[in-house]
Amino acid sequence: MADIDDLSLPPEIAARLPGWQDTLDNFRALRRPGPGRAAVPFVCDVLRAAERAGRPAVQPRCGVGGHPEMVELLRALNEAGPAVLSVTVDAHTRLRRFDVASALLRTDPTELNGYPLVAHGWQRGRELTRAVPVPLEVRHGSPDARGLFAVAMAAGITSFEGGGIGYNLPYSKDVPLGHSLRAWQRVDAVCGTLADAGVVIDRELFGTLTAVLVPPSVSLAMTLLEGLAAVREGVRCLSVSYPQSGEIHQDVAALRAIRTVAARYLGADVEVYPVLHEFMGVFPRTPEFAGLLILCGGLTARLGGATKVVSKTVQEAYGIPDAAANADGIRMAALGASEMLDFVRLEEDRIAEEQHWIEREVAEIVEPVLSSRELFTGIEEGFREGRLDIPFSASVHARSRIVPRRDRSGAIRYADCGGLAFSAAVRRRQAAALERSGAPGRTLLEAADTDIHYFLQKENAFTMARRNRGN
Amino acid sequence: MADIDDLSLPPEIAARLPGWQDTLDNFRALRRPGPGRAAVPFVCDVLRAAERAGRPAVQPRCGVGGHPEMVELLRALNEAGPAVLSVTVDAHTRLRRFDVASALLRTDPTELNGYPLVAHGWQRGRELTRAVPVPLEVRHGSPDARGLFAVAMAAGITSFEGGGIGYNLPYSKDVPLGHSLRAWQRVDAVCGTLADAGVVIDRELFGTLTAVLVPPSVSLAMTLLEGLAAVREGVRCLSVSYPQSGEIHQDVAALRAIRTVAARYLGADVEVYPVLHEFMGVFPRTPEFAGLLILCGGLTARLGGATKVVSKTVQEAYGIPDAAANADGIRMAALGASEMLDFVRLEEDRIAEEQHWIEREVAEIVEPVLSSRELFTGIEEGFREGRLDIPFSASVHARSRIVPRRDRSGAIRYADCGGLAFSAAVRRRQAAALERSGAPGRTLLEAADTDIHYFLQKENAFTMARRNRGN
Amino acid sequence: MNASPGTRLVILGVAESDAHAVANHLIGMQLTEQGFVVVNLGVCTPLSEFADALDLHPRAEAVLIGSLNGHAYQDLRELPALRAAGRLARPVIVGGNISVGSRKSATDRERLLGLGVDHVLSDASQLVLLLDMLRAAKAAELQHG
Amino acid sequence: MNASPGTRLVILGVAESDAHAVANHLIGMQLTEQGFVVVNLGVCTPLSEFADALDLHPRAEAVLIGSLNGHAYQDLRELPALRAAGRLARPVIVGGNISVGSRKSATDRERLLGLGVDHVLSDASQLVLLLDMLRAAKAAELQHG
Ligand code: B12
Ligand code: B12
Repeated sequence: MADIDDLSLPPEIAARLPGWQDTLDNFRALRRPGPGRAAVPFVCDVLRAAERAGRPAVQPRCGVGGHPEMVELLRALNEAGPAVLSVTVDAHTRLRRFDVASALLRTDPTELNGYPLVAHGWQRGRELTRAVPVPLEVRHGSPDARGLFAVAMAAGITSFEGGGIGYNLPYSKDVPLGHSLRAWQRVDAVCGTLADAGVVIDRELFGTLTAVLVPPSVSLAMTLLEGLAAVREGVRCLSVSYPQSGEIHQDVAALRAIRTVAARYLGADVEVYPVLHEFMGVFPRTPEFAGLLILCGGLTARLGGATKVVSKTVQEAYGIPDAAANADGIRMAALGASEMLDFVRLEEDRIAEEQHWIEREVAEIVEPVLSSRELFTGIEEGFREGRLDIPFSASVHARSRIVPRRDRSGAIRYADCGGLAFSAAVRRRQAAALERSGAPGRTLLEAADTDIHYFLQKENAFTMARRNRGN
Repeated sequence: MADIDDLSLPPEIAARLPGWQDTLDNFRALRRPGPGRAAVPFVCDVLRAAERAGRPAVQPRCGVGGHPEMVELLRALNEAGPAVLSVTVDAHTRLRRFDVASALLRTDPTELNGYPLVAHGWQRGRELTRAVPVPLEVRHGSPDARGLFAVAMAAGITSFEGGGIGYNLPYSKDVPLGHSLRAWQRVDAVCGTLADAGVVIDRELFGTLTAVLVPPSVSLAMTLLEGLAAVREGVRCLSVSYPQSGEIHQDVAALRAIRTVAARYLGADVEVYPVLHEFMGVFPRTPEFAGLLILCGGLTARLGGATKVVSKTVQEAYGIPDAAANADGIRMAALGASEMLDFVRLEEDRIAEEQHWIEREVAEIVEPVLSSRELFTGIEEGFREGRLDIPFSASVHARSRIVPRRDRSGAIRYADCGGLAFSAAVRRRQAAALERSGAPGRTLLEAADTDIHYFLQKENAFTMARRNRGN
Repeated sequence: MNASPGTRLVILGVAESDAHAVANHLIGMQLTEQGFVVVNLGVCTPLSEFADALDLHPRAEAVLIGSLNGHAYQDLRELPALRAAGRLARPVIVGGNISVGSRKSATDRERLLGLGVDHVLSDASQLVLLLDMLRAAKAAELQHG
Repeated sequence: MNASPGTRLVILGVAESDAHAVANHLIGMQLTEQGFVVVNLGVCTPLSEFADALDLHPRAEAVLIGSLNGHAYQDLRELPALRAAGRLARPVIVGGNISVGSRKSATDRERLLGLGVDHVLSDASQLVLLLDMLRAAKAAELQHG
């Protein structure tokens, strides 16, 4: 049975951790009411409840450098009624530059773009888990998060985001996939041990990847591979995230496909919860337009049957949001998922068709990998040869030969499938969708730019038309 | 041919008006570009354009006491891209207390809840019509608006709201219907004359009535009777407004029914444009919830095929909005009607059924009146005997024996049809809708209170559930 | 409206320039349900008509005036003059939305009290409680004074 | 990357703690399209690696550093030391979102200039214009100075 020792932590982290039994006791104590505080459910409890209720749980991203400021932020956001709160970690900690994070913490914590959990240490982490009656998730972006994970577990945090692909390729330049996959294998194995001890940790997989123009089948394929790796180590609760493209039929289809794909490949021993990450690309700048996108995110999540939705804010385009804007975002996403919009119906045929093709594409991407002798080497080889790929990779370990485009409806398509081993049928459909969209003569760069700034452009068009009395 | 003289104006108003030819010339000059300004279309031009475009024109309510402040307000709101702007008139002017309005204007214009157009005079009115490139409408609530109308025409304002029923019963205590109907007859007759001279004035009928829990068929029946009176006098452009109930299927059905009913009863010589007044009842208090209602108003207007939507603001619950909130409201309503929500489909069967019954109810209300020897006496007798009625009348000249209730879906039904001569079939359907809603044991007062505060209660429930982690 | 002398009576109405009728309907129903006799003058009622009604119904415990449209101060301006003439000699209770604009200040309320308005309520639900307190205070006054 | 001596060359990359790759991809493509040779160091590039790249490509006109995650100041802190050691002796142009938070202040920019950053751009579309101006200024300097 894997435990913290199997994480092979650097001694300076390992030495400061509490004992394993203490970590287990702390998890259990949290779930019971404590002196002056209510019981805090585990994230998986919250997900099960949301699933039963048929309305997505809402969670914001949030993290500031200072500890008292972080406690205050969590308390302020709690007023908006999130089901889960985040501990969003700063970029230095993500890259294991713990010393830089510590130094900034001493000089000017406001210089940090997140909460440096390792620098603060697990004792402060426990203060966070007791500051609010909702459970926490660590959101980061570390290709190798073993140290962060150990501190998070010691703190009593019951959900941990990431995976060997999704927290490597978008988040670092040159960490070999073999390294990140194996680092996450250890994390998953410890989650397996915890689950056996009755402490089910929710593991969220970051299907958002590089966030910008990610074709749904790329997202689903990557989280599926990570999910297989996690389940194999004993993970029992998986949240599979997918980034809102903004074309609602495509998004609803993708969210629904998460369930069918999971049922087909991941087996019955794991709970799988689809999660919508509200639009992760270039965000509109006006409060009205941004607000509408946030609201539509909540709606999309509910119609797609997502168990959770991670909300955005009207300050997204500008920088890390203040507490008030973040609280507004929680409420707007929740309103979008509320009964207020229960009247909305969609074209179900269109969704069904879309879902069919997403599932087929995912199968065509992952099945060659699954038939390789070993999962990790299959993944490594896949990326090396381009049969696995993501657009706009930050890492040199993906080729980024895929070229995504939006079609006329706004749905994300493959303008170039790169090395993905797609069938002729899939390729034909993709080409047809873009052909109909007909924006000829544009250079690839112009096209990419337009599609990346899709909502910004819609926003500008809306504003200009109104200025010119077009309404 | 009726002209200003036929309005039998009090001499102090009549003496100050420009000549008839000058009024006509001014209208014509406005439509052409002038020194340092673009051409200003007539409201009917804007409505035709919106109709062609298939997206509702957006118009805010707006009016402040002072003249420079009013010019500034129009300019500020113009930035948000309305298709029409309002001159919302203060309560004293509505009730022809022109002296009180003038006195307040001298001492403290901010004490006025609207723009006292008569006190300011037509010369300043011409400054308003030239301050912005969008046409203006006078929105008021005067049972007898002849003086206000004369000043508005002299100012070059191309849309004038009101009618003998809708601007009497909700707006005054004891003006006989015979008086208001005949005062509006004069107004309509002058509009007929203007139309013959090529100056088509849009006449908007205030189907909103007392705004709170108005059953659609009551609204449509009243505007239909007013519409008949107007067409008879030569009015060529009618905007028929209907107040959003908030139950979208009912609202869409009502807006669509405006067209069928108009086609059936008003003949082909008049252009009829359905207008949605965004929710006119007790407004929610939080910006998110209020914003959603405003957005849904835009959506409802588009789905119902409204030509125009009059927007609300997130400050509605608190008082007359500031310019910023009002501009936000314009944009939110426009966004709700924009392509961003083109994906929304509704249950069309439900709408069709609803529309069928609204049309039938309207027929049952108006046909006895239409078969009476004379329209106005028919209307007067109808109200006297309760065969015509509105809920919560401000005037003693309607009985308010109708008792409206919301059914479980939120749609407005008749809990008591009062003296309306409804068929057994209509009564059965109304009763059945409320029976299914089943809220037994409540007193009428409690029930009314709950239904009046429908969105406030939804908002409270939403907020509380989120506080208690229900999401 | 000619109820037995034991029943309580109030005069209710909406201020002179104001046509908002819904709260008036509801408050009238509510007080009637609670056993009051309500002389409801309805919307757009000048202050002098409230005074006339009180002359007709001197038994009235209080005069209740709604004002929603923001014009409360202007519409109640005659109060000092009427009071000086010995009229409206009852607690005047004003309720609603008492000034123009979406941001309210404490001075809105003070101005009304300055005119001689006895109580300003924002919510009708406190009305019966207030009437009961006023009656109790009056009873005590009669006993001791 | 060994282009003919006439072609223009720039060094491009993203600051040390920053993984935002999209603008980096796009700017790389854009400059290439415009005829530049782009030595693209990609995301998460320590300042010392920019200096190493310049040593390898002394022909480079400028060093372009993106920073989106708010950590620009911390990530560029070594600039004075490197410059003191005679390295990175080219215009350093920083672009992106240069401080943490949704309200920006002018001091964010000044702090970077204080470190020795030569230009701060918020938008990559001005980049080629700036490079052209820098080249023209340099040519003028060589002629007259
Ligand atoms: C419905 C409505 C209308 C309807 C009224 C129909 C009718 N005849 O009744 C229509 C559309 C006709 C209308 C017209 C106007 N309205 Co209007 N209306 C409203 C609205 C939406 C709801 C009012 C309502 O019926 N509420 C339901 C009842 C039950 O609640 P209530 O009135 O608030 O009453 C509660 C309390 O105020 C208090 N209360 C009320 N009266 C009394 C009396 C006493 C004695 C006591 C103790 C307590 C009390 O207790 C009640 C229960 O708790 C409100 C905004 C809102 N709240 O959302 C605007 C609002 C009141 N209207 C407003 C205005 C200005 C007008 C107009 C002057 C038009 C204009 N310039 O915009 C005209 C009125 C012309 C005139 N002569 O007065 C403003 C007032 C602005 C301000 N004070 O700054 C408001 C706030 C809207 C806004 N934000 O601009 N209106
Ligand atoms: C997509 C995205 C991501 C993706 C990035 C995927 C990838 N690897 O590329 C993911 C989801 C992984 C991500 C992660 C993070 N992100 Co991010 N992300 C965005 C987002 C939504 C769009 C960025 C983008 O791709 N834009 C498209 C490109 C084309 O535009 P651009 O980057 O703005 O570049 C333009 C200009 O800035 C300029 N420019 C950019 N680089 C350069 C370079 C030069 C030399 C010049 C001259 C000009 C220039 O020109 C470009 C074209 O005009 C923005 C918010 C937004 N704008 O809507 C947040 C945003 C940039 N991210 C932010 C943050 C903080 C992070 C994280 C640290 C997580 C966190 N704590 O929230 C991590 C990064 C970890 C790390 N190690 O850095 C913040 C920055 C906050 C601040 N400055 O206050 C933003 C603003 C979001 C927010 N409101 O909080 N992010």
